[in-house]
Amino acid sequence: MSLHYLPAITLNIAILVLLLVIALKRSHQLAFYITGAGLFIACFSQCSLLRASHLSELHFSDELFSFSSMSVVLSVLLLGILIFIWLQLHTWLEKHEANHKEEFYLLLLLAGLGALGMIVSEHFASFFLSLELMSLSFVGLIAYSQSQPNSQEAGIKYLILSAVASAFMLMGIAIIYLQTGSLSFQYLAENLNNTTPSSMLFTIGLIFILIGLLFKLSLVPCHLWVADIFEGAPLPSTALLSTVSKLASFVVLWKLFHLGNWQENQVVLTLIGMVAVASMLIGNLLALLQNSILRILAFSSISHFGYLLILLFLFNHNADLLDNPTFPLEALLFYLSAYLITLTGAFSILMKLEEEKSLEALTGLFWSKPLHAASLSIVMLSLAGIPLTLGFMGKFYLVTASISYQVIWPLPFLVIASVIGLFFYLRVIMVMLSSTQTRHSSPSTAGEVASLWFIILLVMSLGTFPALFADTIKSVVG
Amino acid sequence: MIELSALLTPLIILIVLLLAAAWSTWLERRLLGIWQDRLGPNRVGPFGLLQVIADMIKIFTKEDWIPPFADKALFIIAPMILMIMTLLGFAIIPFSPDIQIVEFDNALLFVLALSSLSVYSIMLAGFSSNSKYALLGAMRTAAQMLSYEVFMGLALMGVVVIAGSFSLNEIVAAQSDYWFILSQPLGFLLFLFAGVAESHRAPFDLPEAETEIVAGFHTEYASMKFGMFFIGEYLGVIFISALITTLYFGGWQGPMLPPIIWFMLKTALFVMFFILLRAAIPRPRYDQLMSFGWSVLLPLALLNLLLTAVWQLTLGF
Amino acid sequence: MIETTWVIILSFLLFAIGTFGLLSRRNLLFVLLSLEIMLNGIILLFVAASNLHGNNDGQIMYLLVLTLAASEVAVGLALVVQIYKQQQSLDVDTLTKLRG
Amino acid sequence: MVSASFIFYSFAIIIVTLTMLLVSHALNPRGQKRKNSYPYESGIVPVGDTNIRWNVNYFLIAISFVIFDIEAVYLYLWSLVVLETSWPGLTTAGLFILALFIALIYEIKQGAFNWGKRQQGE
Amino acid sequence: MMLFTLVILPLIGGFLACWSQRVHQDAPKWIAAICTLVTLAFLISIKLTNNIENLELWLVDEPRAWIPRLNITAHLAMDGLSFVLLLLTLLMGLVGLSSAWSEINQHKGFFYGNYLWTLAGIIGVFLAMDLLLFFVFWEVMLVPMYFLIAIWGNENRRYAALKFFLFTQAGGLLMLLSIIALTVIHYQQTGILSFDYQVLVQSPIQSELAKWICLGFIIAFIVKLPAFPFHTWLPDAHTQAPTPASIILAAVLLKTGGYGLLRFVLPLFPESAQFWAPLMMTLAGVSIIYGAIMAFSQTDLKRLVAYSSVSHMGFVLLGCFSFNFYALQGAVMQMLAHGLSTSALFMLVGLIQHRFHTRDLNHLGGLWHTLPKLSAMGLFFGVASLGMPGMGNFIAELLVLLGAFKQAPIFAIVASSGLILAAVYSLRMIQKSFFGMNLNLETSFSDKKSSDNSSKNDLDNSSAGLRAKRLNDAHTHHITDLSVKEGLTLMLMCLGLIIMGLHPQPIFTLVNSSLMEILSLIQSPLQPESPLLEVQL
Repeated sequence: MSLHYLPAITLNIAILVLLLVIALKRSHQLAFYITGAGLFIACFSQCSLLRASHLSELHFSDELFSFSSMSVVLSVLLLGILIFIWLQLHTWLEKHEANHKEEFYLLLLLAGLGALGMIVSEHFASFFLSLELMSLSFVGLIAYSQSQPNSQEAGIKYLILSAVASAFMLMGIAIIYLQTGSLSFQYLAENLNNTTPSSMLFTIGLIFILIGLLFKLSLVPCHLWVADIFEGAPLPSTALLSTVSKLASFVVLWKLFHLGNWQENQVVLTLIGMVAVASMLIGNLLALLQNSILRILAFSSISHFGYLLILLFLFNHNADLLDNPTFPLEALLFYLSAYLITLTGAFSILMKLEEEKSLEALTGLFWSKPLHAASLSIVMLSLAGIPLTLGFMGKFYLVTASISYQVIWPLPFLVIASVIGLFFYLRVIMVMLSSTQTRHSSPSTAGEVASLWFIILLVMSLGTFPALFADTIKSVVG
Repeated sequence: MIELSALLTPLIILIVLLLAAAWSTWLERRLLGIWQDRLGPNRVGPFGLLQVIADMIKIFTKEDWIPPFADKALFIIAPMILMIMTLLGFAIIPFSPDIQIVEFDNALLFVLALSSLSVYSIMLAGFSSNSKYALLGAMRTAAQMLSYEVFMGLALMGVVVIAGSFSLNEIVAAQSDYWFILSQPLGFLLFLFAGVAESHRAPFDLPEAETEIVAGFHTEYASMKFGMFFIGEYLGVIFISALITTLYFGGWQGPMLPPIIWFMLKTALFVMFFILLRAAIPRPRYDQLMSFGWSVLLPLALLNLLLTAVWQLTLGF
Repeated sequence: MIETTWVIILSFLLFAIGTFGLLSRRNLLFVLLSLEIMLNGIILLFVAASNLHGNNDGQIMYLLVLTLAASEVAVGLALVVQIYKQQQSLDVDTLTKLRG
Repeated sequence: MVSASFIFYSFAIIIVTLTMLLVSHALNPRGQKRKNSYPYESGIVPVGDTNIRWNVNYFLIAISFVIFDIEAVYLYLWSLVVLETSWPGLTTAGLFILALFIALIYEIKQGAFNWGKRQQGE
Repeated sequence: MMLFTLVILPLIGGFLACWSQRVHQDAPKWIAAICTLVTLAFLISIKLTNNIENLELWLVDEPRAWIPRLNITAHLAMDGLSFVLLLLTLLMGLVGLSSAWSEINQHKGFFYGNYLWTLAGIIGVFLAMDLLLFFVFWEVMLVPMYFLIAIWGNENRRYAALKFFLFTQAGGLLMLLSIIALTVIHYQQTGILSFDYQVLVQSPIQSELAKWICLGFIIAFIVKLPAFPFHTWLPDAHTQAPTPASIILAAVLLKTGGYGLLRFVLPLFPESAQFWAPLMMTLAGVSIIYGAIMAFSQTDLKRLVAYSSVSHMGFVLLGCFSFNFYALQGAVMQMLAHGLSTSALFMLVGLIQHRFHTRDLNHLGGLWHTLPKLSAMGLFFGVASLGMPGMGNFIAELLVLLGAFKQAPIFAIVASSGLILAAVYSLRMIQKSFFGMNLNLETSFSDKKSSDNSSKNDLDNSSAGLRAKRLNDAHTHHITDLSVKEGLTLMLMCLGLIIMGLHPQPIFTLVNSSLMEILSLIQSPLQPESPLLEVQL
């Protein structure tokens, strides 16, 4: 047992206490505070880990889990996102859910725990367990709303999707297990490097796992229904789904890719390449046609993860022009955190707006709620990758990494996709600009204003002065 | 070459079981009669012993009515499943050191699996009958059996913890010093409850009690197909009794008398206990039955398991 | 005993049947059933592989997958009941409120 | 494991049950005289379909069963190896059981096994 | 910090302007004006305290670490070229303000905020010496510009704004890729990781990729310029933008493209630039002719001016890729002169539109009678833009043609035919709008009135009182001529053009050293014999 397990233990305790409290005495306030306490303690313990010890001492692994400075940072990011969403949750639930508000926190914590586990998993068993913990909690989160009829439909769709994904992943795991007789990542990494090029069966196993992960990341051939789920689910669930779940899944994808000799596996590489290109283009093209801001975000997230897939090509690629072997990792971390921070911001802004689903509901927002509109615009620009925002720095890192590793071919697609992306990001802004009628709007509370300013400042300041952030990431990775 | 005894033993066991099941109907009626201060069947043969034969002839010659509205195949298969599952269960029971059909390492899991499978029989009977009483009865029975199965398994685990094995033979062997009823009184009680509910005997016979919903899942059954449900139920009672004997009362172990006699005696005692239960205890309400199971028996079963483990660990070292 | 190859083939077959059912069936309950069949195929493969390699990892995975199957069905059935209450149908094609 | 006697026994069971059915079928008087093509409903002409809505509690029971039974499976395994895993194993299992307890309390308090109060269904 | 102040002043001014609307409706425009003036004063004071045109080439702010991870610095520097363009920016900023003064009535705070931010971005572009910093400014100036067009523009503003943004953004992304590729290859060759212009310029990269990297830069810049195949955003953007934004767009924003070509493409890729030169010169020729022809066929005044810009900026492109001193001087001169003349024309069109609510040439005519002062100004700038000797435009075009002739005579000949076409469209414009019959001004008004209702523009003043007033104006022909402020502004611009035309020497002195530097980096075979020679003009 080491200090590394503290966050997970904290979350576990919080979950049990919360469950008990809900059973004995239903109180929204109480549930809110217990969740907050759990998340904060987990986050602080994780941060103190980062602070206290030397970075290289963070590495620790046992049979099922392995911790590194990278995983610690990712966990902090994850917990940060959870905390940020949690902060907005109380108001939102008060406004939108008539009864049974408390279980939402429970599911949130469970999903968080699952994601946390995925980030540090080092064994197919632990990975699978955490994944399912997360996915099943998400089904609950998505189907949560009873007032909203579409929510159940979205829930069942997500359930089937995630079940299919897990089935495929499991099949892949089983095939690999059949081939190698081990479920440990470490074992795979060690034994695949020095054996002959992987066999047919092994490749099939990898492809099965990939398909499963692609479902989780909703990348292109597996992207159906994603937008439906985004639209039907309650907003905080959508926010969690698109941040927490994707973060964890991508980390696993990266981890798997990092191990073994996938890089030499031409079939897998081709597959990923095709998926990356298709995701970039199709994600953004489909987003063009959407009329709901949530669907736009859903499809744009497809293409963002398409961009991220490019980075997978850089690992183990020898032609590094910058003599900096960890740079792709830095870029990955930077892009991932930039995107997730921005997206969390976007969702929390949407959570503050009453009519959030359709694009028309945002008409004239600039004049009725200037701060909301301004922050939403900045977030959109960040997603589009306009300079001085966090999103741009992410994209800059990504492009730099891929150019320095001479992986040029995806870049034209990236440019095309980005330009297509501009269309709909700007469309959101334009809708907010149109109609000068000043609608009556309820005054914002101080907390709301504060969090909006926080989003603006975070996105802008990290985008304008990324030095500190970049150095942190470098020290973590290097 | 297969030994003759390997074929003979099962055959004898099967015949004995069927006869025992048949005569336990007689036993029940006689005993109930005695406890209710009346005679019970006493006309056919000495003490009415041949009443069973008469009943059998009657049931065989009844109209073999398959309702036209029923799902025919399932309707016929359902009672077969019950019979087969219950009879299969006896395959793993060690009647005596040398009379046993098969020795499984995971015999207890086999028992649990069979009892789960027999739920199918009831569900299929209810569904295929296409009658409201039957369906209601089937739903109730299924819910009841499923519920009680959870803590039946958990209650059994107390024994497993002490014996360290799923094998019934080893469990019996482990009772050479003392019977597990002594170390597992709570587990025994739980298992008894669960057993009664599993074999849906009174007082837990609500799904098929005449005063509740006619005859439950076999409302539409007649002739031998009804007879199979009927015999299946008695077989179930004998099976649970045999299990209790094996798990908590030392199985075939006993002084002086040959093991098989000890086993039969103990089992017969529990069969009679079951009959006594029917005579003595009133039925609870269905919702009471269910919530009693989930909110009392399940926690108790978990607790029992935990306590047994603590007990075993403190004694084990 | 039965050769492992046959078990493996059977498990692949089960998986394929499940996948096919998933794609072709329109009733939600059958979709869930197909998923279970897929999972059963996987379970079989794990156990077979575990037997082949002589370690217990596969059997542990078997338990975990079993748990997954159970919880999936639990959640799925709850949703199916809800949806049936709403729509009086379990046809996947009627789940079209969220389209476009 | 699977001995010859077990296989023989299984076959014998099946044959016995089949025989019972066949014999009763052979001795069947086959009377088609009554108007017996309706399900039995205590002498009242049946109304409506059997495909009625079920009380949601049945589903809750089914779901609870699935969940608790699977969790019980973990305990089955543990109970086999209590001595081997010793106190750490006991602690873990204790925590597991604690979690189960809390979940059970939650479920009970939610009224999952509370059949009486619901009016709709059945 | 001097140069940083130049950027930061309008930036802060923008926030102040945004905020100040809460205090008073008119506060934003005063803040904007004061802010621009202060910045201008600061710029001039920098100029006076640091003698730029003297030997010292660069007035540099020490590079500050910005993203040390990749050795990206916040490095600003100013030389003569930058100074001239900055001067133009701020002066035109003032001109734009004067035209915004009464035209913008809605969301004033946000308008002036965006206006100042655009200026800040442009100033940054002209000062940035770090490639990434340059890129950041390059992109950042677009966002407020986008808002300016999308919120305060005319009827079709959204479409225009989007088109503008997408074109320039696509070009920008290509440039970003090129910048990174350039740095990476530079690192590979020299072992120095730097985004700094002055580092990169010392060792041009030798790589097969250089050509394509160069092309990335070129495309980004000629989209902004705009040259022929990428020009389509310009007419829309200019037409739909509010007049102040049009002025900024035409006078300054387009120049960033030319500046980029001069500053980055030529010195960083001497060989690749040579490689692409024929293509570019072809594009320049096509732009000149095509722009002119399109301008001739327009009836919308703003569109006409916009297309004339395409034609004029073609000269800049031609000049840049002629690789000799005359041509470069001409290109710079053309940028300045075009900035003045075109923005003046836009302002005039804006004034006309403000008075008659139409920009359609067919609905105008005989303005000379009603608005003599305005028409006179129109005549002057029209003539200036066709390249009448004595104005800055003439000198610029002459120099470009001179330089281009040395390099590639055919292109020079083709381009000079553009001059003739320029005369044709300018004169047509002058004739159709200012002279001729005062044809049914009244009917055009009622037409306009009805169409005004149908194609309702949110941002037009459509309150009942104002509409009544406007109708009243129309009936009594009570249309005021240029106000004193407007007249003064236009007069000053006239003066500027004339000075440029008659005495261009100070400007040349300012930019010569920079151009020499650029040329020496290209090491063109066509070295100028002596810089003093040309100055005889």
